[in-house]
Amino acid sequence: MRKITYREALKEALREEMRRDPRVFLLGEDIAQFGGSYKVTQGLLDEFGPERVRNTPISEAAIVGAAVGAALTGMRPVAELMYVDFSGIAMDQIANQAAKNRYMFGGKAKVPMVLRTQGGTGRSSAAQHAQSLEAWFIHIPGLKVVMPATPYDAKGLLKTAIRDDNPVVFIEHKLLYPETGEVPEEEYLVPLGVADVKRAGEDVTVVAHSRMVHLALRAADRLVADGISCEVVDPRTLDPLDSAAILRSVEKTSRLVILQEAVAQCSFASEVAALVAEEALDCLDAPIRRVTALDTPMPFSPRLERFVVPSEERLIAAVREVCA
Amino acid sequence: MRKITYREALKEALREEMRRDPRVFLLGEDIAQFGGSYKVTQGLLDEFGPERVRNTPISEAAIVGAAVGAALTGMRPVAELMYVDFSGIAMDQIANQAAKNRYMFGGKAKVPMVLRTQGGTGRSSAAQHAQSLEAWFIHIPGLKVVMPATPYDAKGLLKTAIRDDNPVVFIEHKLLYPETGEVPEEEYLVPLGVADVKRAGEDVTVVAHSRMVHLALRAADRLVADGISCEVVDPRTLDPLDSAAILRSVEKTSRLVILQEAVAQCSFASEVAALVAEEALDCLDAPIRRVTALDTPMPFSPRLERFVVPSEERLIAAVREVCA
Amino acid sequence: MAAGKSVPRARVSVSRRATPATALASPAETMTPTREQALHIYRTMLRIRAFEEKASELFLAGRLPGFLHTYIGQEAVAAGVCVHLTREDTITSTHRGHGHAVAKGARLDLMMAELFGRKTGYCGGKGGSMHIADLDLGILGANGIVGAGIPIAAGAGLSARMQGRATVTVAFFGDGASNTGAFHEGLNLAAVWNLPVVFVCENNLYAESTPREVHQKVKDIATRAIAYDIPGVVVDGMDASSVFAAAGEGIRRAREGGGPILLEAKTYRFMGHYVGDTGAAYRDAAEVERWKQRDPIVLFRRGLLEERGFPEAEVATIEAEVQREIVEAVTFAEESPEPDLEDALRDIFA
Amino acid sequence: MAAGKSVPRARVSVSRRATPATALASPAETMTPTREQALHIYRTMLRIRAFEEKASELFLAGRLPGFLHTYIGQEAVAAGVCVHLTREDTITSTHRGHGHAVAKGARLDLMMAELFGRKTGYCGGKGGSMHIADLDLGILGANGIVGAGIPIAAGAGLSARMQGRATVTVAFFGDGASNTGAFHEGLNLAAVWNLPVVFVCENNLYAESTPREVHQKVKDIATRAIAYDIPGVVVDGMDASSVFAAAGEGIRRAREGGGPILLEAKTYRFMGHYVGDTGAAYRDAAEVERWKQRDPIVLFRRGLLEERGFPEAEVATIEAEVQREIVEAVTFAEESPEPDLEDALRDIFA
Ligand SMILES: Cc1ncc(C[n+]2csc(CCOP(=O)(O)OP(=O)(O)O)c2C)c(N)n1
Ligand SMILES: Cc1ncc(C[n+]2csc(CCOP(=O)(O)OP(=O)(O)O)c2C)c(N)n1
Ligand SMILES: [Mg+2]
Ligand SMILES: [Mg+2]
Repeated sequence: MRKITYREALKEALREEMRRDPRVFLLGEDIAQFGGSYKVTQGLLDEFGPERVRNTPISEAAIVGAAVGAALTGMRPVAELMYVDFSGIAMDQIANQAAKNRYMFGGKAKVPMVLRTQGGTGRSSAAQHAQSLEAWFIHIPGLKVVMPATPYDAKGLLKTAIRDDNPVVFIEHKLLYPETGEVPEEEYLVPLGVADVKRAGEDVTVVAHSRMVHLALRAADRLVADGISCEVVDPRTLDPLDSAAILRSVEKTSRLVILQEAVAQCSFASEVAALVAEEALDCLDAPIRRVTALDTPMPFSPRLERFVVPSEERLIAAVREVCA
Repeated sequence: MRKITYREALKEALREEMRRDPRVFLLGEDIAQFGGSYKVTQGLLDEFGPERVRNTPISEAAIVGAAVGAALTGMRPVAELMYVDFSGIAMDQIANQAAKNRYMFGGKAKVPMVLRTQGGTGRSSAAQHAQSLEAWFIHIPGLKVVMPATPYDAKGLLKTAIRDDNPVVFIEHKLLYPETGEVPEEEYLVPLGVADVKRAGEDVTVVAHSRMVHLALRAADRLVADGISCEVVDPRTLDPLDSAAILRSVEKTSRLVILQEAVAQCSFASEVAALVAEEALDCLDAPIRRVTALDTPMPFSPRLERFVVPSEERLIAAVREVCA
Repeated sequence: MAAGKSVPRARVSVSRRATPATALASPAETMTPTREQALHIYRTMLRIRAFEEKASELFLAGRLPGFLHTYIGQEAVAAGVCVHLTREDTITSTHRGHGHAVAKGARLDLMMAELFGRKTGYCGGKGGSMHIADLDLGILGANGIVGAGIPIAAGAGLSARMQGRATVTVAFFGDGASNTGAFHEGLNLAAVWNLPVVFVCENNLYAESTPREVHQKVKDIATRAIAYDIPGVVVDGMDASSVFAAAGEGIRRAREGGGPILLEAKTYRFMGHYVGDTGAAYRDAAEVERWKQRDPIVLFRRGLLEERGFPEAEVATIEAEVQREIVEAVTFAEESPEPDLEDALRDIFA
Repeated sequence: MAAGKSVPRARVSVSRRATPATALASPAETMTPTREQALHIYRTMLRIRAFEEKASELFLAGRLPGFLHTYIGQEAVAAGVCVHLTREDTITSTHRGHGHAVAKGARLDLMMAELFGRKTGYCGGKGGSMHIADLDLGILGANGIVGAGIPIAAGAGLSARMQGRATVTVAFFGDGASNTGAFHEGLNLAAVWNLPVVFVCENNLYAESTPREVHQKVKDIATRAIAYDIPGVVVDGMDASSVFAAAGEGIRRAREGGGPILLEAKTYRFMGHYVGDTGAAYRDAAEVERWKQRDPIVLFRRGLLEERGFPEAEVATIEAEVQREIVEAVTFAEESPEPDLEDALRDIFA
């Protein structure tokens, strides 16, 4: 199968959905002629013109608010926040408007919008440009949250997100854009709410999403030498969460390590740990382990950033510990 | 000992700290002659004047931003957000500025400010005025998060928060303001990061905070009839969390139920569950249970609100289940 | 070496009339409500007033949950603006939203049922006073967050543009809301994209307890239009005819592609910020009295009878009809069932 | 029935000179930099330029982590403003903050070490280019969030007022930042509280790739001052002397209790948005060339020599000193240790 980058895969998803449905349009900062900070939208202006690829002022609250208003009235906006770190500015529109309008209005409204953004570490972007804030969105009922790890998932999930009739927060990873992977030529969709077992294994379940999936897969390779067989479960959609897939895996392996780039407290990793402690405690042969960023803002220095962010070594140590 | 209301206790804390330290001042919407939406600041304008009890425009980002700027330059602001639900507007200033300035600046700054706000359900305030968003703040390194349940704790913790050299998010509960409790005449402080066992027990640990402490205590009374002895642990400070106190209790009781008004996903309850699943899994004789709001925006109808919010009945059922 | 030059007057886009005269039909044609429009405005104002008075009474009697912000005193604004709107046009509203909904055509029975938290209410009892919406009528929702409707209105205007509809969106909001970041971002976006949005600022001189001069220095909020290079217009918000004329110009202009305007209506809420607040802590009784002398309903009724010569009987019929409608609305609400518990779990996702 | 009246010019607070002439000493006294001030401005501009050129070179050579936004082309603004500030005065800055820090007195070696992520850097390697701060020098921090420094500046101004200090705060930000909610809320708050804050908008015509006319309609950002009823002033940001004069008036006015102003400096960044961006995707080479013809350093140097008759040697000495300082700064940075791993866990809480 052909291989394309995560960036290309995302762009294909946007392009195909824009061709398919004239209601789909893009808005965000520097997404038009500049093609976006990470160049995902490059070239789309040429094909779709400035009405459907709209550069905005630096007004994150208005970007999301306008998307909500457009979604309520028959359009299907894909809004971009350049960094997930900027969502603090738009959080009211995301959490109080997009997420709640349908419910507050007794089901009489739909808010079919996607909020594309990117997060994560690895480029020495420091504390305000390298966060992993998915927990904020997962915590709000009414939002779906998607974080793809591969080009295949990125394309298939983004297409599904655009067709979904609800607000979907779609968080890409800044280090993944140049990564390549197999993506079919023909059209496909990846459903929301369905996890993917990225590697089957017997001894321990590693739940990881976004960039951490790759780290988990590399660690799993190395752990073979220890005689440890890791199952890597990528939820892909963090909300709705495919709890069944996680529980199924833990029932098989009896051991759980959760790996994420976000800090631990009140995070997705906490949620998965809680889920398993509620639903499958009896299956566990060892304490659950969370391997997360250390509990600090993200430092600038590459040396410190590497120290704070989960590493293969830390994951391997945790896996060895639960398998001991 | 004399009994005063939670509201009075908070006001005493503000008054005493403003008398003690001229750098302490208040800013927020309608806090001056109007005394605040829940009347906590009523009367303070008379004593301290408009320079220290400052009514602001409806500008939540600027309220918090101005507090950050004042804190960086030698003042000790106590800013008020009328509802925690409005923090989405100020989230950048809270999470990217207040929380991170010290760290980003290599320890050369201090941001001694308190962000007072209130949350919770019980008044049919609907989806945008009844949230419990503590998880958002706990998730951000650099913030402390306090949620008092009693007048005693409210006063002692608020005084400590004001003297703390860091940003503290102090979340009151809208239903607790008229509740009374014992509060000494003489000055006292309650330290941050120290849980309080609100009721000692043997069979099951119930971790609850804010209004839910009272619900847990009532349920514990009723559960005596079942022969179940509940230990109710109130962390009071959710960040930094007194993990040791929780673990100590679970080691004793071997059973854990976590009760909160917030929804479950990526919440404080998830965090406590994860903590115990990591640190004390071997002690557990039963699965952990989270008793939380149902996974919906908060409905307006009192009947539906009561249904969505945790009830004594739901807590009792969960306790019985883990003790079965 | 010269000091920085002040922004010269010539380069400042001073607020101007909503419409360059040439872009529209003659003012005479648009400025005066037709007979039908006048009666509609009057009925709308009465419906709002009656609804709010009844709701307040019910609330004070402990019959309604939550809290209520009434629109009493401001009726001329919603009525004078919305009479220009078609069903397809859209509005965004506020915590003080009953008047906007009524003026945009909402049914009083469904609104009342919502205030009671009943299953038959506009939101099935899940929204309450602050979240009444009817997408079919273009009511994109009241809003509990001050200012939040403003960017949403821009988005609705964008939809209209992109879908090639000649509809307009009206964003209602208060003087207090004009200090929110959402106001600034929303107006700027609508301006640069030349969207068909009419921003109606109801300046009732207070944001909760805070007098306007404490929360902003600018005398007329309409001057803030200059910051976006769009027209800013001030109108007497107690006079439905003035509102009618100014809003008519602005809406027509927006509909024809002329872009957004900021219309400031000087008005006053006769009651407290919410039902239960007397307002005595921050407003002077004499001030309230002065404004009540200009009750928009009384003024407009006088105009109908004295200036336009409507027969008293015609006006009285409307009044009676509205009274009946209110009684029926309350009965409907009271007789409606509570929502089912499972309703709480519905409508989170489409 | 009259249509809504446009906001009459008379009631609009049109932007005006920063200072009512009476409130200040004679313009002559304040408007021209003294000899010492002129040399300071020149040295500051050179230090900024040299720092940025060296940093860009290092970055392109792969020696610096993260990303960099350089201030090249805009030096006259920071230099012309900050020469009026005492050590106790404070500033807030932006992602493009090196120039502001240098102008407020930051040490180049500590800045360079921070860009390298070293332990000796201003933030111990934890902040990097976008977060340089020195509280002792009143530098309240660069900021990765566009617009976020603006309300923080209001808070710093409030401190000064409440502590009875006669200090001022300068908030630097760009044209793009003037569309953020934080701008609106921050300026409004400073205006209603009459705070000693000078808001300096560096209008370099672009927000990243977005030309100013795409992100706002207003021609002069200074006109937005009208929305807060404070003075708005436009100045030639390529001419340090003009900046000096206008900023001097505004700062003095603020210091004396006259309240905030909005000072817009028309300027240009000579390089891309960040080091690595050529700008070619959105800027025309001819436009860039035209602005480079007005290089603020060249212009000011010419003024020093030709108009004010400074000896060439004096100017050249400064240039040599700055070159030396840069070399030393790089050496310092390169020789500095990396932070210790445990440093990552420090400084979260005081
Ligand atoms: C963002 C936000 N801040 C504060 C509030 C609390 N609040 C509700 S109404 C109100 C005053 C609004 O004033 P204005 O915009 O003038 O509208 P009015 O009530 O006068 O109609 C405030 C502060 C809120 N709901 N949302
Ligand atoms: C709130 C926010 N939105 C977007 C960005 C990404 N960003 C960084 S700089 C910039 C452009 C800023 O433009 P302007 O304010 O004119 O400053 P300039 O770069 O021209 O100095 C943008 C969009 C950001 N850092 N913060
Ligand atoms: Mg008002
Ligand atoms: Mg710019």
